Amino acid sequence: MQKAQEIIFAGFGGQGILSMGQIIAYAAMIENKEISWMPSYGPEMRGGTANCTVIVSDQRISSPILSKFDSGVVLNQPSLDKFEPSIKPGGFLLYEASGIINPPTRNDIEILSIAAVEEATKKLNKRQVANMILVGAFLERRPIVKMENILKALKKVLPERHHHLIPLNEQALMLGKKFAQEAENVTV
Amino acid sequence: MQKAQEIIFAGFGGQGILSMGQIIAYAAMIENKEISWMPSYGPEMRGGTANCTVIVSDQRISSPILSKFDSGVVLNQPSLDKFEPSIKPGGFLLYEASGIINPPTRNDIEILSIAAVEEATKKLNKRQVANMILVGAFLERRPIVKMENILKALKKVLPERHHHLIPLNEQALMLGKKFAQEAENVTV
Amino acid sequence: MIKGTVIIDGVICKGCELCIVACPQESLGLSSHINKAGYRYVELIKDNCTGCVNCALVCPEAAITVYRQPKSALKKNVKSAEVIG
Amino acid sequence: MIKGTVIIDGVICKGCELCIVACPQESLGLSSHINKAGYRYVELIKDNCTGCVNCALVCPEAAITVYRQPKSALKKNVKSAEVIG
Amino acid sequence: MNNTENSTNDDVRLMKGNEALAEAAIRAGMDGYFGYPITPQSEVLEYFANECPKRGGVVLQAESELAAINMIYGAAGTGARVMTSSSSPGISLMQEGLSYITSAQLPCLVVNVVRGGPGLGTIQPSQGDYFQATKGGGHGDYHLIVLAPASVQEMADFVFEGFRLAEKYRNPSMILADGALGQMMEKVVLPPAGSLAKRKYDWTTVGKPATRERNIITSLFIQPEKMEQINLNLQAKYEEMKKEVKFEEINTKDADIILVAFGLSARICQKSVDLAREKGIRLGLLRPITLYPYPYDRLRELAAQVEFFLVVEMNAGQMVEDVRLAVEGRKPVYFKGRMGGMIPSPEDIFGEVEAIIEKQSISQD
Amino acid sequence: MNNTENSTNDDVRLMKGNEALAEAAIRAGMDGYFGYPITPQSEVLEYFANECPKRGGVVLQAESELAAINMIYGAAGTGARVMTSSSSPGISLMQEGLSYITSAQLPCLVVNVVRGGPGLGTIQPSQGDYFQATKGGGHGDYHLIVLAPASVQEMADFVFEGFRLAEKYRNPSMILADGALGQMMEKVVLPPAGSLAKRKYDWTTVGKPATRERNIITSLFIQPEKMEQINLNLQAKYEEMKKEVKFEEINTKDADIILVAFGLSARICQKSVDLAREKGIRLGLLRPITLYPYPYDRLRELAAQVEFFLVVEMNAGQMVEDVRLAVEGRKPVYFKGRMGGMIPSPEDIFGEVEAIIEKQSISQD
Amino acid sequence: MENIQSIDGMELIYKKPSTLTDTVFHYCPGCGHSVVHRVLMEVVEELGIQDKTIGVAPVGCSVFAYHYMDIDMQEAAHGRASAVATGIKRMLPDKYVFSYQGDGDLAAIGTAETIHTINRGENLLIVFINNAIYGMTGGQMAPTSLLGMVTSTSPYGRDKNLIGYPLRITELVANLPGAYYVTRQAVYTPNAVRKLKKAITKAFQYQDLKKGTSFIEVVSNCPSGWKMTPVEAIGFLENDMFPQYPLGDIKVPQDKPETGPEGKNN
Amino acid sequence: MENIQSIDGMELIYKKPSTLTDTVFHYCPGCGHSVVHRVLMEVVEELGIQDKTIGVAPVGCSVFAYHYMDIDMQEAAHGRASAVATGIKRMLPDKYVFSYQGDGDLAAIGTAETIHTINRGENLLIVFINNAIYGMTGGQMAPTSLLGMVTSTSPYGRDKNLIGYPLRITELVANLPGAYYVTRQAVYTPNAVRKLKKAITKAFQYQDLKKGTSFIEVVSNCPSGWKMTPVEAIGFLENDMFPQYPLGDIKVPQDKPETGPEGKNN
Ligand SMILES: Cc1ncc(C[n+]2csc(CCOP(=O)(O)OP(=O)(O)O)c2C)c(N)n1
Ligand SMILES: Cc1ncc(C[n+]2csc(CCOP(=O)(O)OP(=O)(O)O)c2C)c(N)n1
Ligand code: SF4
Ligand code: SF4
Ligand code: SF4
Ligand code: SF4
Ligand code: SF4
Ligand code: SF4
Ligand SMILES: [Mg+2]
Ligand SMILES: [Mg+2]
Repeated sequence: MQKAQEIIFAGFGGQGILSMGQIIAYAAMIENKEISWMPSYGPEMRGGTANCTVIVSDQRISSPILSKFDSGVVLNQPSLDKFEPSIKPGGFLLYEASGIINPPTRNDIEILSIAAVEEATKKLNKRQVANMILVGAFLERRPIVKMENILKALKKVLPERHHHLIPLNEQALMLGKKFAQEAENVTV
Repeated sequence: MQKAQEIIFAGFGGQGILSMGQIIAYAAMIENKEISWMPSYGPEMRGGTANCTVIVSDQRISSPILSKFDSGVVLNQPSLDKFEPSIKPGGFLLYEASGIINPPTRNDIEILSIAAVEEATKKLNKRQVANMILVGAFLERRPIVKMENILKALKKVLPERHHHLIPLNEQALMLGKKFAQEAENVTV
Repeated sequence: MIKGTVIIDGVICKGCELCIVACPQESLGLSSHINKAGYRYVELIKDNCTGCVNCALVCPEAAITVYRQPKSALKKNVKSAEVIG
Repeated sequence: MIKGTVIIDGVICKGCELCIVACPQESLGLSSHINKAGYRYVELIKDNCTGCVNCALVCPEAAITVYRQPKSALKKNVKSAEVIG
Repeated sequence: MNNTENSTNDDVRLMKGNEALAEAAIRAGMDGYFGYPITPQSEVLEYFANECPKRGGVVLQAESELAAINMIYGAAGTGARVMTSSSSPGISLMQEGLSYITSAQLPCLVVNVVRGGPGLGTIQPSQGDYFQATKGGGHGDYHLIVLAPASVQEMADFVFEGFRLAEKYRNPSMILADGALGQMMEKVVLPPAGSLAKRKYDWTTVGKPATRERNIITSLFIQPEKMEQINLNLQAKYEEMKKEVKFEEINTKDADIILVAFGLSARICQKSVDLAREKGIRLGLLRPITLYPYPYDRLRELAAQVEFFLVVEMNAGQMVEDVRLAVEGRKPVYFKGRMGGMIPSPEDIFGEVEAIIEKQSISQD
Repeated sequence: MNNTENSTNDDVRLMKGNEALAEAAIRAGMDGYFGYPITPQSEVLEYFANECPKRGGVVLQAESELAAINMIYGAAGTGARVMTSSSSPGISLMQEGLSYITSAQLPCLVVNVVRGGPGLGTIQPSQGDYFQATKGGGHGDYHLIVLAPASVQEMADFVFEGFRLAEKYRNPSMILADGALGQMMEKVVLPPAGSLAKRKYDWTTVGKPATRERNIITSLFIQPEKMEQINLNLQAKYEEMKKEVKFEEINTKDADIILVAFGLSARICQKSVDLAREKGIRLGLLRPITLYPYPYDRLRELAAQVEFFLVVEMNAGQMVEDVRLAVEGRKPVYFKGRMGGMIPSPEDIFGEVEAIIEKQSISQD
Repeated sequence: MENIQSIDGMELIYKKPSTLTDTVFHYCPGCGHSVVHRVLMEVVEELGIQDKTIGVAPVGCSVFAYHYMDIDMQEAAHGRASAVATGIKRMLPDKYVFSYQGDGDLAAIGTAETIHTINRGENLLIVFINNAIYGMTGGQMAPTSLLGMVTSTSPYGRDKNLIGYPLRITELVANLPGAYYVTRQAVYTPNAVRKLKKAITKAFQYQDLKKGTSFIEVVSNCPSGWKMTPVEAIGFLENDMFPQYPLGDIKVPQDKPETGPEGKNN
Repeated sequence: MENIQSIDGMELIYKKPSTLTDTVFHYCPGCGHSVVHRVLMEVVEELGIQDKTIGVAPVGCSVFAYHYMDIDMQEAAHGRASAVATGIKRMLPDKYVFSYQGDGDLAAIGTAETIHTINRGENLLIVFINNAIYGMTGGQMAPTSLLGMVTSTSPYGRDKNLIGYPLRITELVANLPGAYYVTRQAVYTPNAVRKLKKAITKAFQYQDLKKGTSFIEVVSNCPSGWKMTPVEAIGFLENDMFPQYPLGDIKVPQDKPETGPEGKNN
């Protein structure tokens, strides 16, 4: 593992972008890592897009706002268009397939595509956990925190009234993990 | 005449304090002297007192606000109490007698008392011109500007609608002048 | 008629004459003297005050204190209030 | 009945469905596709539009243009409006 | 704008600083004044209320200083020549508006007839708002052009200069006076009416004809890259403005010691210079006239020549920081201040000079 | 104030800076919060709106920032521990109120989560309000105690420190943060509730018992002599406060070059120091934690040691003036700034250091 | 000053309340401000709430109210008295809080604070001194100045075409549900003063019962601002002010506050 | 985008006005703002006054109104739009000026400016978008928020005991003589939109006749702020908003403005 892992999560509001980042940050906190989570904020949200930057590091973190990332998890076309160029060479780009018309074109980064919304809807009957499928897949490829800590984090980040959904989220994480193990990288 | 003459005029609002100063300042301006006129301002007025400082000089004037004066023209007891100590030794203090219960006590300054209100009421039938009697008397003792210029100044300082009162003011000035010529200084 | 009187603090009176206007008995009048602050102050000029308090109520300087015969008591003469100051 | 039609700009439509609710003819419906901005957009789904303009009036995106047979003209068929984008 | 013959035949007057300022504004072709009463500058609004109905120009008493500065924003956005005035607490209420106006690059004139603070304080003269005026009391990186008159004459003259600079740079100008300058009467030779030409602008919101794109007055640039560019433009403008720096020197040529003071303090220092010269002490005075831009360069030059500087202000020490920034330790910079509406006397200041000399054991031969 | 077990068992959290600040305030025994929404700090009000009804403390959404700061005035005058928060334009609206509060000597805490200005600007993080915070954006001679956090942890800690200093000196404290610090989540160890004792005051307006004279909260002293005395008292207090100066030094011991930066900029500079050290350049960082009082003395000391200073700010150059005032020309002071919501990168800063070294031809061996 | 308790068998029946200090008022002769001060302090004395009352006076002629009222007081920034009072009351909900504001203060620069304090139904008393002018700053036009009224900033008379009609803010705020008791009084006659005292007493009682905002306008005498004698000012009040600002209750409680503390917080 | 003039013999009878730019609105789906923008611009187009109209939009969701309305515009500080509009109108009395303000802007921070602009009878149009919430900053309580309404700053529902009742500022300002025409409209149905257009048309005509202030409230849809779908928002309007904010004219002209320019400046 690198000293620091800098990740951008991006998509539409309502896709659970911010909580993906928070869960990973929380898990890293449990592991006593240095973390920072920084959302996009303000009227950008009106346009319907949301993103957050998560930095997990062994050292004190300087800027929480970055222009280049080690990896990206993107859930819609505008975010893909915006952030594909910001992934550092050798980095990792994970994207949700269903909203993407023009797939990424870079060949100097690792790229993985998952139809997470479809999977979530079909296999788990809950569209909303697509983000957790992506988290599971992401951690398989970039194991910056332990899965057990992600499960602990879920309890902290989900509001009490959603705790009955934790098993479902767990399933989604596993589904994503499995998918990432089995899937080929997208070749461009 | 001294290089600069620094005068304080003080009394109740409504006694024409500010215009006494203005008329002398205006006359000095006509004579191409440097002048400054500085009123007391703000809620002090609520209490009913008013004062203004006039400086007439051959040189550029620095501060328009002073704590010591060459001469003072005071029209009521509170002003006398306040300003008697501020007259420089050798200076001149002129006061209106009718409002004064405790007359000045200094003996290192020239002191002149005029019952200007009484004079104005009795001889000129207009209480309001008492201030001009005092101006006349003042200039007799401290001829810092020419009387003819005071008359010119009157035209400028009095609002148009009061111009018919100019002859009366003129009379008052002369009355004061005469009084000062004839009067003894107050000895204390 | 009930007998009353007033004590007027001539030092702080500003001669606004509001008490004079307010007095139903026309008991008050301006002094011909002025006080230290430069105002002609008010005095009780008649001996017919009923202690109705009107003058004191409108006085902006809270300069008037009012006294009145207890309703039970007999009428008797009082000297007119002095001006203090 | 007067014949009308609408052209809906599917690129800017945000799928709010306000036009659908406003249409007295129930002529409009959501597409099963999403546009670039991520919204399911609205299409004319029936051929019974009367050109009443209701949909256009409530559309927050000003995405709807309305056409109508001139009152004088004869009724004739028009093809349903295309979605642009 | 119509000037009555009365006023044109009547250019030399004995006037209060506040009145001279207002009269000058009318002569400068002011289109509109929006203001709110506050001592010691209410005469400005009152003068306009008297004169504008006769001589043209809009005058509006706003419901507050906050409203006034935003009326100025709107009016300045039409390209009109507009101004407001107030005193310290009222100027504090305008800080958000001033930040907006500067960011939206609207020319206008703001007058602060300073009184003693902080808080409600006193209505007596003060120079306690120097920091607010020159460093920016509102949020973000911006500067007002700041002019500091020292006489009733300059109260009038700087209205013209204030408008001129504001319009040249599309940046608000401030006249930083004080209660004494506002209230005192002096002789003033009023500038002739009509002598300040109006500019043609292409950015104003006056109704969009078919022949041009719409104009927008805004200070909102949500993309930080864009907002940074706006800031870079502003900074470039401030750099450009440096050439407008103005100051007055009195007896500095041979000076061993220099007083630095602005506005009323400078008047008083002038007398201290006289006192010193009488005693054979080579004292001089540098009076910054523009407080922003500030005469750093000249002060730096003078640092080579003098033994020390004494900065005199009617505050707790504000401009003294700019003097220190200029001098950068080359020579000692001392400070003498009075506060809360108090005014130093020429004797006090000279006394301070003598005390420092003594302390430094400088021989003045 | 009641703390639920929940919160006391839950001292280590992943929180936004704004939330950590609010949680810390509750733990610090805040009696009242008065505020108005504005990005990027609305979470503060929102957090209180959620928590105070359960845990005690008054929370009131005011009709404006102007109302909020004056509610603070009133509430602080009762001796209550009160605070408000806003972001740049809203803080500009509070300038009159802050001048009053300081003059009336009322303790309270004001938080500015700065965004890019001037004007409406952008909501992205900035440090463009340094001058306003440290020199006094309102009228008159006054200062806020200014604390500059650089992490979510400090967003929480400085609430305690802010209240403590405010109450010790009867002077408002300001936490000068920025949009990033407010919005970002980090790990925070929350200070325990109840650890900040309340003072007994004798000057508060709470109803006058027969046993004492009435208390008056005012900033009005119409006599300039009196107002000058008030100012002298304030100045004496500021002198006294100097002992509260706080800063952090990183790798300064052997440093040839020192970066000076506060808040978010300082975090970034820390990485630049690492980059430099990797390349064998002895770069250090001085981070002022109190921006007022300012660590002039330490900087002056360091001037003897280093080759030059590079000041890094997210503005057009504001704190750099204080560094120059400290260094007084002994060593060059350079500046690197980003504006309008832009954030410098560690590489940029290090690049700047290298460029200056090159220019200066300093040999780093 | 100590009052003599009886003279010639006559009893002391009216004296300045002990809750006023001995400081001489700085107001102009015939000014209404000090009458209102006195009445306020009489009520505070009679209700025995001197130790529970906090007053707020902003800048205006009455900025020095704290020189006269012997209670804890705060001086507020221009226009912000009701916000300051809100801050106090929210911290001390069981104390009596009042603000004392001029028309420039309350109805011009402080309009937003006035409306919102009342709209929130802050449980306090607002005393509104309407003299249709800015007294302290030397007689400028207020939002309440009458049409045609000559002031230093309306030298040709207030012109409705330029600046609109006099603002009847009292009627305006009476529309707000948070306003519990709204009345307009004066101090130009003894009876007017008696009525004002009743109104103020009620207002403090309502505050005790946590009823919301009481708002008492006093159409006050300002001889200096109006450039007339105190006696002429009475005529001006009767002939000019009251037609625009008619005296009397504008909003009276709909419930029965006397029956007990069934305030809105219950 | 160019519109086809006819299709299959059917004529173009409704299109987006040319006074709107081609920029895609940034508003949330189902937001009322852009409908009001469009209607305003339709009226400007139809009256042929694009070259004489200046708009003012303060911060709020509609801060970028100038991206959409193809007229000269000014962006104003929060709450100050009507002061800014006053500044413009006083300089350009013969141009058409309107402000376009949210409820946070107009009825909270800008209350003083709102009241005084109208009290002066400034001859301009104020368009007041009441969505009972602070949209732009993420859904905080506004003075107009309904009782019990859950917002990010009233998480337990708006409580009248803590913050008072929803402020009906439109009814309030209708009491001011300077208000010439005051009406409350909506954009939730085609007919509501038609009525709004009539109201805006009238307002501009009154402005032409120099009648004083026109004030048009639009009770607007804010699905995001209300956390519901656009279609649910219609239900919320009907069931919750309109009972508190009933639609219709609140003050209509008393004279006959149609008979000619006998405006108040004559
Ligand atoms: C921010 C600010 N603006 C203006 C002033 C000046 N000022 C002091 S009192 C006042 C108005 C006084 O009028 P009013 O409130 O009606 O009280 P009055 O003196 O008539 O009793 C003004 C404008 C100030 N102190 N602060
Ligand atoms: C002085 C100031 N305070 C606060 C803000 C933050 N702010 C921006 S818009 C807004 C309120 C938006 O609500 P509203 O006016 O109702 O408009 P909407 O977004 O609901 O259309 C606030 C509080 C600001 N920009 N400036
Ligand atoms: S108490 Fe009544 S009768 Fe006696 S003086 Fe006063 S007003 Fe007149
Ligand atoms: S009312 Fe009071 S102040 Fe006025 S004249 Fe009578 S006693 Fe004097
Ligand atoms: S024009 Fe009328 S009928 Fe046609 S789609 Fe629109 S609403 Fe329906
Ligand atoms: S109203 Fe407009 S935006 Fe909404 S669904 Fe219909 S066409 Fe799309
Ligand atoms: S100006 Fe008017 S309100 Fe002020 S003290 Fe004088 S009379 Fe009273
Ligand atoms: S938050 Fe509400 S008002 Fe703002 S854009 Fe979204 S729907 Fe419209
Ligand atoms: Mg008044
Ligand atoms: Mg809203």
